[in-house]
Amino acid sequence: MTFLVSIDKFDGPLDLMLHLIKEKELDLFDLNMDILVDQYVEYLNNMDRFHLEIASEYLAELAGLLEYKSKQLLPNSKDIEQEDDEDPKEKLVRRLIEYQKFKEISVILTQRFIDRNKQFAKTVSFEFNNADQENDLSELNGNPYDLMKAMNRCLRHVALNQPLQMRSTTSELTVEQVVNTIKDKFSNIKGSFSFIELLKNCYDINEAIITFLAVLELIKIQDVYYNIDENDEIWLKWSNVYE
Amino acid sequence: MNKEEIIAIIEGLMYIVGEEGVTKEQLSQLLELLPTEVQLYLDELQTRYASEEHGIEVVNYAEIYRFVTKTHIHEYAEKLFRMNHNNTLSTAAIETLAIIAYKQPITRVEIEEIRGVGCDIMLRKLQIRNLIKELGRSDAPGKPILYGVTADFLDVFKLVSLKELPELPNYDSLADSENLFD
Amino acid sequence: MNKEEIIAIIEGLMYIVGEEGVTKEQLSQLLELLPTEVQLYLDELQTRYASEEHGIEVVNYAEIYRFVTKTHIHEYAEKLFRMNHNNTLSTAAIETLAIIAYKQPITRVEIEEIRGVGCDIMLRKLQIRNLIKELGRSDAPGKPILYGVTADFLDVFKLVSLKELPELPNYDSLADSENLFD
Repeated sequence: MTFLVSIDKFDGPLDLMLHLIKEKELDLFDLNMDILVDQYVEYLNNMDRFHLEIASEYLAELAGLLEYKSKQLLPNSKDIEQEDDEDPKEKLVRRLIEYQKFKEISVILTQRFIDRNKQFAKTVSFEFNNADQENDLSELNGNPYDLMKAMNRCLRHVALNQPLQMRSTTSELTVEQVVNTIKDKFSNIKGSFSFIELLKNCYDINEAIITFLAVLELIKIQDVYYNIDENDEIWLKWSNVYE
Repeated sequence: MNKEEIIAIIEGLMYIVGEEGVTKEQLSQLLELLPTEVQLYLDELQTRYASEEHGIEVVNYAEIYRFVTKTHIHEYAEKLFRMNHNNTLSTAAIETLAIIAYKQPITRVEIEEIRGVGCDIMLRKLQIRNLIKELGRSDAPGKPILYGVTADFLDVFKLVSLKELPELPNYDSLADSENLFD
Repeated sequence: MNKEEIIAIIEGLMYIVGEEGVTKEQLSQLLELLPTEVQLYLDELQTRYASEEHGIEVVNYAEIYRFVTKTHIHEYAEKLFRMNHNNTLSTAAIETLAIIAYKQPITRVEIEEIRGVGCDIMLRKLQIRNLIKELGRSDAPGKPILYGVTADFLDVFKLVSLKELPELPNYDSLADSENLFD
């Protein structure tokens, strides 16, 4: 049994027919209408059985397909057909091909749309934008998209002015890196400096812990001396290796 | 003014206007230069920012020149704004837009014939998003509205003009039909 | 990431934040780099843009890094502004209206929180123009007035109802804290 694609996955009866043609490996240019009509009817029946709502467009096409099939069954069907400008089968094939073209183009456009959404631009600069504060509002007119853009501007502003609450990423920092940073930043201090001073460059507890480990390392290799005062504050001083 | 001075001015102006962008004609009027000259400077600026050490580039979708960030920056930008870009268009919307773009000016009934479904609500939505606009009325009975795409349409799909639309596949000959469903 | 890649990302981010600017700490968190490293890249970027062929430069007033246009660009910016003047709607007005439309009922203080500037006079102007109206009073302390948009507003923006407003990108942090999109 083949997997049944739900009807709401299709963008209309033509989309469904293209799916059925592909699934049954029918030749679109030499379309076997009997199979297509049967498959279409069977599909809609299945959807009906699952109590899925079938939009009127699908039923409208169904009526056309059934009419075509019934005419084929009539002995004098050829005479009737000749009254039409275009053979219904040819007309359907033409429509399916036309629709398929736009479906393909849509795939390309979708990719372009996704790419475009990754390109951001700044909003118009403030001084440039607000020079017209005094405009009178009597001739306001705009489209809803202007509102969306304006709202987006405001939301960006709010987002930027909230503190970043990032997940901790500092665990990737190594003790060695922090040792080097401390050496870079503090090596020119001749006198004592406090551990608190080092913590000012830390953004979360993990970074503080790594900084503490780095200090322990520096003490271990005797690059710094330490001293703890009566307020439990840790004071550090470079040994003369950097003098 | 020499070349570098002019390019610097264009760069500064393009920064100020940001997403609004600026047209070649505006710059030409402003700098009192021929559009062809402005074009050269714009091309030069575009080339400079195309190189890898830059995180922004010059694009001219819908003939509007502006700076945008390069695509690989977007993950950082989204983190910074704590925004996930859920700016989406449904397949149905993109199909409808494609039909309008290739066939404009086109009426609602003509679009519906191609898609096989009603598109009344869809057209209204696309109009609100400023992706399509009314281009007047057809002479057909009932004088139906004719639709076309907007500059925002070009922008959203990274197109300088409609001429840049990819060519429609051609299945009119059997030879092409074999890879129809590839 | 190598040096040029990081500088490119910083350039891109500094571009999109525009005049809001960005701090060394924000960049350090986003890029997962030490502030001291970020400092080096910022210095490099500052040096590059200082050169004459650029119309913008990197400044860091109050520890906030941002691009600004060089002073000699201002006269051109003003000219460009005057050229665009006639067709632009006051940004302050449209931003205030957008906030009210997307978030109504909303108080003055809430609007000011989002825009970051006072809007007392603007609200009065919009009310006189009949684009917004009072919808009653909030239960918050001081019972502030709640604002909403009017039928005239819908008319001006060619909307049948507020349900038709285009969807916004999703800023998750805001949705959490403020129910901005209710």
